[in-house]
Amino acid sequence: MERLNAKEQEALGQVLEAKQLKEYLRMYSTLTQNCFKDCVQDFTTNKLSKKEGECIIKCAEKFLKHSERVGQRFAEFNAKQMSS
Amino acid sequence: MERLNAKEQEALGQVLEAKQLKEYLRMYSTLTQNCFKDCVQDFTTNKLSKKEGECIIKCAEKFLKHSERVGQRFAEFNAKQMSS
Amino acid sequence: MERLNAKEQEALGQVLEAKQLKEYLRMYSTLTQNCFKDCVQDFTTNKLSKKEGECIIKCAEKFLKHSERVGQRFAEFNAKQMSS
Amino acid sequence: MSFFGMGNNNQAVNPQNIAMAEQEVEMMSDIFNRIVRSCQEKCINNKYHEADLTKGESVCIDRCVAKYFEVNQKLSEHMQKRGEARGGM
Amino acid sequence: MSFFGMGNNNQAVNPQNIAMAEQEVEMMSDIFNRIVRSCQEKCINNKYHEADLTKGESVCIDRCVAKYFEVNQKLSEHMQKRGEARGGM
Amino acid sequence: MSFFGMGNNNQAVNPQNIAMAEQEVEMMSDIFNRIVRSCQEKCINNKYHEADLTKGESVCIDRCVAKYFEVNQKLSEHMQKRGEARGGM
Repeated sequence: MERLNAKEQEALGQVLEAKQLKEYLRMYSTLTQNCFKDCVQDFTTNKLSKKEGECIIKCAEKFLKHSERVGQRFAEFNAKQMSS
Repeated sequence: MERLNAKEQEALGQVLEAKQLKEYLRMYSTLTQNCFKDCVQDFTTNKLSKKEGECIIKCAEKFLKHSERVGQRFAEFNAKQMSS
Repeated sequence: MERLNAKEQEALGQVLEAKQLKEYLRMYSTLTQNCFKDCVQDFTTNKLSKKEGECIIKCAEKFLKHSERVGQRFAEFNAKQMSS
Repeated sequence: MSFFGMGNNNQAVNPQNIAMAEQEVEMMSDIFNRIVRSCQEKCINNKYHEADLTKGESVCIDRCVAKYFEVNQKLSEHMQKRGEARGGM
Repeated sequence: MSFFGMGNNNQAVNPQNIAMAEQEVEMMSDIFNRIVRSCQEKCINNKYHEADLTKGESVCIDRCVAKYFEVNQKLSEHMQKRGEARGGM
Repeated sequence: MSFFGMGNNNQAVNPQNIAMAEQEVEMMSDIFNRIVRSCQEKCINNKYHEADLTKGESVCIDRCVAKYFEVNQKLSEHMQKRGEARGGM
């Protein structure tokens, strides 16, 4: 990345901002699909039960914390790679 | 969508037509892969058995009907969202 | 493809070269993910065991040979389709 | 562009509008595909004894789609609250 | 275009031709990747006792690819019949 | 290029540079997503008794990420050796 000049970095920044939004939406959709899969098992009704609703929130929280932790380790690893 | 003017809607229409074809092809490929997975288990021969062939057709029909039904519920839900 | 003129074939060639690199990277990432899934089961340590490391290499080799064999059958089939 | 358009410039094509509408359509189509997949796993027996949806499968699909939307809504609210609590996206 | 091309216009690059050829290649590559995945599931033992394909795995792959193409063909015909019965795609 | 740029040429935008940087970011993001998915399968109990990561899950994630990178490194070297042995990619 350090090969880019200031103007190129600016141009790249704009491209990445759009990408980041897309990534966020993709992450959110995956989260929804996974938590639905793991938490919703009862189709004798068309409303979420209290238990299912709680499971969904815990599942989402756990997934987000998992992603954050992976992100930290990932960043550390890349920093180490760069400096070596 | 209602924010687009007539010319923009026309331009969008052309973009969507290409997208729709792509979506159809993707759906067809997924269908093939899923039905292959569920129906073909015997690799002592390189020809589909009669039973496997029947399973493939039933699988495809069921998947298409499933998609259509999801599509109907999906459209109803979006219509309700718009009007609320 | 034979409908393209010489200049078009050249332009297509450039597009495909970029695509091929992308395909190679995607294949490599899938390979890594699959072999990690099948070979790494022990998380009481953060280093690969000797057995896990050997499994990874065998897994990669087997996957590559599998892909090549599928590729050969695929090419034969397409050649047959073209000539019929 | 108003020079060529002579007054009907509100009929000019703004590529950004197209791109945004395109992204909206893409997102809808992504959600739709995920619901199809999810509800297939939950409701469709993969033995394929018959080509038609059974009564049980049909009812299951309707409820599954409704519940998927409810989960989507619940998580959308949760993510928003979470974002606000952290002061940002 | 023949005006500018002056006779060699059969050597002009039509972007639409490129796009169509590109899509054709993409479709082939998509099918190829799906066959690789499907036949890996069906034929390859995921214990990886050896780096080479066993005789059994090799034979299984050949039959698996042949059957996948047969399924593809069967479904392509079915979809076409279905489309015609409904009067259009 | 320094001839035409006359001093500020280091501030021109080369689209190819952008495209390459973009591809690099895409690849990083693809690897990241695969690690998230892989380590979720390996480390996260899908019963969701609590919203926080347990101590056991946290430790497992750290080791899982480290091992994923080691596998990635090992395979990258293996592919390179394989490519050289065959004389080209």
